[in-house]
Amino acid sequence: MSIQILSFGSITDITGSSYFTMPMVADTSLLIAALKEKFPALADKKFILAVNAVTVTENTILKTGNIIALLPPFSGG
Amino acid sequence: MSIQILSFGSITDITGSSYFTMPMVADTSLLIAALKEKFPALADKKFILAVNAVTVTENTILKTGNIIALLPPFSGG
Amino acid sequence: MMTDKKPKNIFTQGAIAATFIADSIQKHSSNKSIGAHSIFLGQVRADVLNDKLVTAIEYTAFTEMVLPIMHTIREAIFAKYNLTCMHIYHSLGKVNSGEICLFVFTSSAHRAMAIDACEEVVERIKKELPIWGKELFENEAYQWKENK
Amino acid sequence: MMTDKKPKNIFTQGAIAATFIADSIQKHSSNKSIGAHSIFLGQVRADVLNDKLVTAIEYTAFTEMVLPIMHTIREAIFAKYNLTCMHIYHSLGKVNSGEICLFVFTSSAHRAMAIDACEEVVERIKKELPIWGKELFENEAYQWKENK
Repeated sequence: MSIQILSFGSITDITGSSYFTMPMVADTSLLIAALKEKFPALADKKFILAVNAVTVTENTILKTGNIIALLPPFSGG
Repeated sequence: MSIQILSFGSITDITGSSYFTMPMVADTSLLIAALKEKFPALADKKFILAVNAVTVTENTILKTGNIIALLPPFSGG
Repeated sequence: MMTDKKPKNIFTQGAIAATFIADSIQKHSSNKSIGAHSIFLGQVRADVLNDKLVTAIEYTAFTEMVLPIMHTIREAIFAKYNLTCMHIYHSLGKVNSGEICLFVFTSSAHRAMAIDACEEVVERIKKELPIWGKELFENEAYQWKENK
Repeated sequence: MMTDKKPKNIFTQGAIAATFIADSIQKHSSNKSIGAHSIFLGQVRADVLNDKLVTAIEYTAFTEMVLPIMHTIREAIFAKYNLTCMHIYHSLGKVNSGEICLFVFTSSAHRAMAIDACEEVVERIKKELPIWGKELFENEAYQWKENK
């Protein structure tokens, strides 16, 4: 089982791709830890997570089919 | 000797003309009194005076050649 | 900071065309230090006053007094805000309902300056400039406009 | 009060043309209850960053997330301000320096509502929408933009 990840903005410079998969884990805290292990440069980056296009600020249980987005600070306008 | 008067906006409805003359008087208070005597409807109107295109808020001595403007509340924009 | 030393004319005969506004915006594309534009447009409303419909506003002004006051406002705004430029146009004569009678345009590197300056200029124009609007109804009748 | 129930698209490919802005203004002449328009335009600055000149910004967005958030902002603004209408356009892709990348347009009967709503929408767009700008330099190099 795997989980789909979208990355945006400066995060794509670190992940190398705007779409990839990671092995399924129980919650977003575990996912962040796994991402930082895979991409050490993420440790210095400021970013938030969205689960199915909705921002999550606390640790959140992951379900099959969830799409996770890695969002660096916004700079529109 | 006479003094030139310009009237604007709704004041012209009372004075009938946007330019006319009044007999010279010593100051703006006397001029306002003379205008209200000539045009009784001015008594109910809110307006300010400008002497040579500069607003005066206090009684002001009139000099030969002064042009007086009667300015009702502004409504530009 | 660009500021002029002699009073600029702000008056335009009749309505201000949308194409004129577009040209004015387009001209600023050559100034590459601008990051933000704030624009205010006044449009003549077809208000119903005592059952009568306003079809147009006819503007008159004491021009010789407006231009020095506008110059003072302009200097004060440039002193207070870090603007790249500011343009002001006000109609004289008849402007039909639905048409534009006031165009205020401020530009700056960052948004706060342009937005705050534009708002302040609009307030000062309405409060300080000796300009009068005569609301014309369908049938020859009229009423002198009063600013809120 | 006009408000839509389904999220509207706000994105436009590349720069926003001055003629598009003019058309948008012109269309409002038929709404004769409007007395005031407030417009904000974001323009790409040719900033110099570490001795390199920004020639363009390339915008990307998480569209599926932007549109519902923008819808929520729109509903909140219509609930808070008595607006006649509101239009928002944001560029995606490359916008050269000097070109327009954001167009926010609010209209109301009286000026305070249009002005305050426009300012609030601009702040919320910059803060809440998942959109990113990549500042492109003359030589292939780039830097990710950061909002102030």
